[in-house]
Amino acid sequence: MSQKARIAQGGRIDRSRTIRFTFDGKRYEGHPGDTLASALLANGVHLVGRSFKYHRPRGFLSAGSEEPNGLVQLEMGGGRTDPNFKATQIELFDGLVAESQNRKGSLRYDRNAVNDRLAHFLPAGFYYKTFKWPAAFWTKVYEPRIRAAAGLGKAPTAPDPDRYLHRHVWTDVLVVGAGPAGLAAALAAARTGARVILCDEQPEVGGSLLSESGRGITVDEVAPDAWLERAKAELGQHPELTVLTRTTCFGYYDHNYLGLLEKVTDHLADPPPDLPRQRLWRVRAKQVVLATGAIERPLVFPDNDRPGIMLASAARTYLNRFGVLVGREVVVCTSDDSAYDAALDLQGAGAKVTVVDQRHTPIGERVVHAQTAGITILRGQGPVGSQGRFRVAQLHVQALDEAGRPIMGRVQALSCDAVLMCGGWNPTVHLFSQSRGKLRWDEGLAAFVPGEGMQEERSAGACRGSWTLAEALVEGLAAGTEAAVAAGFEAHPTPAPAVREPVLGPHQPVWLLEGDRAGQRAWVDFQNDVTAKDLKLANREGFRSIEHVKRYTTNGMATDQGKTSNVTGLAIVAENLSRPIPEIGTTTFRPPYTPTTFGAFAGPSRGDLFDPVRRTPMHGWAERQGAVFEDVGLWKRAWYFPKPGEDMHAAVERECRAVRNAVGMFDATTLGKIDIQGKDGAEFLNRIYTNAWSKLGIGKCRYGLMLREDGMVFDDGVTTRIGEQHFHMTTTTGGAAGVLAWLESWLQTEWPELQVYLTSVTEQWAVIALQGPKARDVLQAVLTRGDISKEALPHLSMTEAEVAGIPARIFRISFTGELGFEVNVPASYGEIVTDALHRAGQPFGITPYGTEAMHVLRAEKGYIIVGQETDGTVTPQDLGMDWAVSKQKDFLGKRSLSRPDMLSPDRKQLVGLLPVDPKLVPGEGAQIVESPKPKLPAKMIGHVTSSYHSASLGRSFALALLSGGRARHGQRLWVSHGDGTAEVEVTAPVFIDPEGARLHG
Amino acid sequence: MLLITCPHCGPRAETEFRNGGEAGIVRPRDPAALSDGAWTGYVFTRQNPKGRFHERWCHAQGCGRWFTAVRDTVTDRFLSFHPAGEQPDEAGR
Amino acid sequence: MTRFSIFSLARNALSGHANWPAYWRSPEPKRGYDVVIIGGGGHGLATAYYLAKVHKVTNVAVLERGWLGGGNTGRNTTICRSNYLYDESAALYDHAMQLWEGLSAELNYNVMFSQRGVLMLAHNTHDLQIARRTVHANRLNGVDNELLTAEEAKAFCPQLNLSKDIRYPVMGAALQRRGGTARHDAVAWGYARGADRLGVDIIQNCEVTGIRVEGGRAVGVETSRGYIAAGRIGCVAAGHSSVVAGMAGIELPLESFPLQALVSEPVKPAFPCVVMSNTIHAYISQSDKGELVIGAGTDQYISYAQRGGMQIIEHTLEAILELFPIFSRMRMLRSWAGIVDVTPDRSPIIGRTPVDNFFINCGWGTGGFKATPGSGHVFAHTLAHGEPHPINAPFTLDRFVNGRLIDEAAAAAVAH
Amino acid sequence: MAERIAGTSHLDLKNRPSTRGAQLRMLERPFKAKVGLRGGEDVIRAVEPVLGFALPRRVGETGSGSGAHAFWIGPDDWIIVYEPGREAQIAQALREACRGLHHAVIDLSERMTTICLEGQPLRDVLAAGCPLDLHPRAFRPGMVLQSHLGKANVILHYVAGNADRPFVDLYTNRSFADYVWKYLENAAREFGYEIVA
Repeated sequence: MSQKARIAQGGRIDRSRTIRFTFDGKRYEGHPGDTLASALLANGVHLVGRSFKYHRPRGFLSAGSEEPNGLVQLEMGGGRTDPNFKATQIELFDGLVAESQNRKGSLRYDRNAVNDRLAHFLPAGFYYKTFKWPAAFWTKVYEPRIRAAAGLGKAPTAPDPDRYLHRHVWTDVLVVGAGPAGLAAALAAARTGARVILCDEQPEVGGSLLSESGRGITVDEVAPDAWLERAKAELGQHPELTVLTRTTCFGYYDHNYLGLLEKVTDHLADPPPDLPRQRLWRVRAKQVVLATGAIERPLVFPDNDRPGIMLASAARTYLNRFGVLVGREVVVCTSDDSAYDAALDLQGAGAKVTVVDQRHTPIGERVVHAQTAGITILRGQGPVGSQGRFRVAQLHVQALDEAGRPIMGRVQALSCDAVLMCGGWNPTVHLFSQSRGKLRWDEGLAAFVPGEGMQEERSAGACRGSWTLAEALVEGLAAGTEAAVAAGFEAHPTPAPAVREPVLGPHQPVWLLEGDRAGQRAWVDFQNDVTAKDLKLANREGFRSIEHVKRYTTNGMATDQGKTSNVTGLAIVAENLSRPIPEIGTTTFRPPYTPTTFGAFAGPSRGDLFDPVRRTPMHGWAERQGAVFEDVGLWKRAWYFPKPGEDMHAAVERECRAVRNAVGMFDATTLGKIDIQGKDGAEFLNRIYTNAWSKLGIGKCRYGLMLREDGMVFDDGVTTRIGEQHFHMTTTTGGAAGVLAWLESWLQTEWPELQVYLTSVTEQWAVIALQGPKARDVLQAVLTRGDISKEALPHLSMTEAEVAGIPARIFRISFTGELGFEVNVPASYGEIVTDALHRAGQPFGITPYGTEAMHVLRAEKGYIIVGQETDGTVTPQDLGMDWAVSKQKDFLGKRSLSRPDMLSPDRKQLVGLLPVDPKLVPGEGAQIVESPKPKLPAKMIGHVTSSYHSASLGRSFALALLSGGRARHGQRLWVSHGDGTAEVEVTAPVFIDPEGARLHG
Repeated sequence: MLLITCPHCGPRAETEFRNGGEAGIVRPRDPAALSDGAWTGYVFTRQNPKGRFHERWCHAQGCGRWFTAVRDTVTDRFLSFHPAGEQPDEAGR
Repeated sequence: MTRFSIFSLARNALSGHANWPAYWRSPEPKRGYDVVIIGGGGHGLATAYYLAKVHKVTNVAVLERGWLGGGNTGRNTTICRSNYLYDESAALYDHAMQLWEGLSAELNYNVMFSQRGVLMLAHNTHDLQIARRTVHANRLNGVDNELLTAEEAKAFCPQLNLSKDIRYPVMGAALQRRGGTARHDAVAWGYARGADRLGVDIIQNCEVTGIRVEGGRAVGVETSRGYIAAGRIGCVAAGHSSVVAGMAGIELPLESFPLQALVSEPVKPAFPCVVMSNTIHAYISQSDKGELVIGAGTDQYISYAQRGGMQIIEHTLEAILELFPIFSRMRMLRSWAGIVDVTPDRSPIIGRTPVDNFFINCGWGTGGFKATPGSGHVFAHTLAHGEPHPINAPFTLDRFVNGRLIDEAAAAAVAH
Repeated sequence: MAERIAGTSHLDLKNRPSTRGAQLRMLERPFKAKVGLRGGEDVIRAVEPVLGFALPRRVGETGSGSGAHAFWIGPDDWIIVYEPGREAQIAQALREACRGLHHAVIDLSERMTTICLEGQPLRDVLAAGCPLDLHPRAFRPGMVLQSHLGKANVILHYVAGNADRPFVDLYTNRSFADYVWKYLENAAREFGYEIVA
């Protein structure tokens, strides 16, 4: 029959229902409430994995998130594949499919197991010592082989079909861990009326109580189970108490900010599509109670890694929680009383149990119980070896001296099918450590416990080394109450529970048991195959800091992050170097506590929600005109408007020609706009622009350059005086937000005396640029109020008018060198006015043009684009824009312009380039050199910033930044092109209408 | 993620704020009168202290006000917050 | 001094590896040294190694506050490349690249330098201009770098998401085939072992608490293990450079920010190269062990605590998944932070200071690891001669005064 | 055909799938009148008679009266919201009241749009991307707070209702309406939502 290791009754599984699952292609049965691990063990499957390096056969070490061995690949199809899942954490569901990992061939006959035979040649860090010769072989031969052997599961190769969400929440008290301490804390806090969140990684609350047989324990006169039911019932009665199960607190960040991962649908056979797979909670807690329990320590003895050798607490969990008896002939090896619970429970379930106690005179009450129950106890003895290929069959034990060293001589072989280890317990201090808390080594407990805290948190129960249930409940109650009070609530008087439980005897750790046989290996880190010998080697080779040892041996760096290996490793190193444990150092724990899904961190920020997609009000209109769009910052901008059969080049030529010969229309909405009001507006502009503003008349516009204090151009635009105390500033599209922030910082922190208010109005206005000799005719045709005649509205002036019945601000501005207007209308009317202008423009051959044509047109005229002609290293002089730089007044960045290097004649200056071959268009970014075939490394004297074919020039042309460029006009130089160079002539950076006749037309 | 107390809006998530670096760097009255070195000191040189630090924050996605905070750069604990115009005292309070 | 090789490995296997010597001695500090190097990271150890090896200056001490390589050397994402825009940078980083290429042999220690190729993505026309400008500059500087179309990029890195409907579609890329990764710890250990062999004293757990300056000259360092006289002092303290320089009364144009990184659980080979995207701020590679190694951004505030905010990790993984949606179900195993010292022009400062005999090598920001061998090599020259090597001559502290910056940040970071 | 364009026009909300009778209801009200006001104590004194109610002085506060709401944006910064169509007239009245004082009055009606949310799940939906404390104890009827939803700046106005059936108006810049709307839909999927258009 299947599930042969399942006992008749008991446990928290639902025997009334049977569910089927598949492991390595073989079908098995289990019950709701099982984990994959418990179900496999119920079916007598102990061999479940292979270790990372030596590919040793491995079984489950634990029943929880500390599991190093029982890792599987979950294969649910449709992109749902998950490597390295701990079978101990996978809730069983119908149709679950899992595969074992890191094997070549079958799990039983893994061809890579040969590594185990070669183990002698593969000590810690062996790869640093070899594979160096011949050099090329590393990348080509050795490394690929090492990589193929390394890694565990397989990464997904298809996109993830699931969704992930985030949730921000503020709480008065966050309680991490829903064991007895956590439950007591959460209830105590909730009773005060505080907002409380209680989270636990398990599917139900209860923690250690879920694995408790209850033998000899009562809480307030009832069995632990009954107490748990009571507590659960009360949880439901507090409206401000949120219980999050299947939720791991993985990170404790600064200022009491914690990250929780809730597994919403991972346990479901077919998840509802509207639910996220996982939810990442970002919790800001006034107070935190850590009730994270403790993790049992394995014993480090030769061949301690065979399937069937597991933690005593795990065996107890499998029995009491899942109704699985992990062995019928069981040896319990311990240096601590707690393992006697396992011994008693398993014996009670029908197993033949022998206890091997490293302690010579264990005195705890449980020991007495075991004795009375007739369990054989071998005192002062310890395990020194084991036998059994795919499952342990024999355990070798030997007498120990007072210091815990094996006394050479007779080795006794105990036959068995399971070995339960207990090397004491490690408080789960990970989150406390993440919170910046300092850990303290407690010699009495032989464990690291929370020392000085750094944030608003407190620990309760086993996670601070309080092992008994009584302590857990009392400390939990106190911690919950204190936390709520600290959060500003009034304590709710609750009497401490009365607990009866067996008295604990002292724990005496034996960190390392070594037999006398040479070549024996005792595992410390099971998954990464780090043995006590490796630690010795590291120490011998001069690695003394625990961080060095970790990195050299990889101890504690496996997917369990050393939950079962860090402290034992530390202790063994301390013994090797005969120094006290604290001197060797502790490991600082960092997030996450357990591996956390990338997708959960990214949350909804995928595709359209990765970054906002900003569209102008004319976007739809442009789409209907067949526009192709480009990304500019967050904006989508019309790039060009291809007609059927046109490529980009053809479209752009047509658009440019239209602007030069007739009229074009362009969506300039994305330009930043800042409204400036207050009596000191002009003075403010004087300080932030390089030129002077005081004398600018009302209704007049002026171009301005902004510099950072280092003298480099960082934005430009046209600003208009709308009223005596009212200006309208425009900035670059990409610069908009940055410029406003920059201006505000100067106003608020440096010049608070200036009476100026700034408001972003970028999105208040839709802006349509009409450019070309026919621009006025078109605009006139739809002008319903106002005067745009040459006289009334000369170049660089503004008027309030009405276009197609819509109130508009019309600016006479040109970024093309042609007669130009920029029509600003309330944003939502952008499409209506665009449409009106487009229709009115038909007789004039109006042509919508995009950013590419705009770039060509302005370049022909020698107008710069910040970010294209400039790159944060360019001054106004470099651009030949001294005309825009005031000699009289000070302005931001001015002083930097007189630093020696700013004056040097070899600075890169803006020039024009005319390729000798008029069809050849140099690449933007091409470098300029002084010879056609320069010797490498070549002297580069500049680079091409803009480069196009010009319809109106009938040839290619470019703008460039060229060292000493203004003195080089007329020179022949070469630009890098393809694999060679192309010859160009240096010219002034203006190619059409230098005297500006068209502009003022 | 830091918890920052805006003097006007109270405690808010760091993601609502923009950091402005070292506080109290006053722009020279007459830059033209400064040596290149002195000007460089103003533009580029920073205390970058290990310990108490006066820094500027802007509640960019809130009230938009710039203010000064005193923070220990080792513990990242804030010692105090000050609206523009109010100077922290020697003790950083 | 045992040479490392397959043979010594085999020989020692027979003796159960009981006879390997220590990588380095742990000497007590002497009363004085010709050169004292502050900082036992990769750069400091490399400096010591080349001082002894190239310049025969062996009376050298490396003082490390904690454990060797415990700073940014052990906390970075191990990317090596030299495709920098400006001549000065390209020269410096390619100098390093050339040393990387022979480093394992040079040190008789496998630093696992793996030239898997570094792919830098372009997501818009502006990116493409920068990519072309850089590639052309690199070519003319004799540094390998090539422009790829999006399709060519995908051919080189099949995991790349070329879908047109992602937020910022990939439009092209620059590929430096010589770029790749190395094993960061091994670099520190290899240089330390090499330097120790040449007589350099490597002194761990020795914190510098003061710099003794007499008449404008640095003469020694106060440490947690007593005063140590020094002919010359080289400060290679990365994130703590401002603090150490401050002890000599020097203020620097530096700010120290937390920089985070993370790794996934190990998986079988799933990613062939290094991919970087400046526009959406992501870089990723896969380690020999099988972990995806992912670099995150800096926090916005200066800090000396080696930790950072969770939102930084979130933003990084958003970007990674935008480029590689197949990694959505991978899981973060470990995250950590280092402290990076950033200059206004994002280029390092290597050379003299206003205090005689006190030299600095700092300001490497987020990109120091790749330069380790070159940085050590030129700084060793600087310390040996009291004059910069031609390659680090442009990287002076003065450049912030005269304005001759090497603004690697500017090229990539401007608005459009 | 050319028409007046709202932040979500391109999403065609009328024909966008949603669940009739779902607990959460969403709609866009693009054209409310919104006027920005900047100024000090003197300005406050000058405009309050015009408004007919007191301007809020502290974070979270609103002032209301005669169909208008004034939001506290900053220490010297308010946005005043009316039903559509009155922007020009209000702006004019405020400007007159402030004549001679250091102030700014600016029409922001077109810059910002309003997404109206109604129903019990809206706190959880907003909490998917907004770092504010939205618990009923912290975010109460009549309050207005600024923050961000994912990567978009938002102003949240708790118009009315109770914990079981709150009404919240979300204000954001028009070009971010697309992002905010999709963000809300994605977060609301597990609760179900009805688009009212």
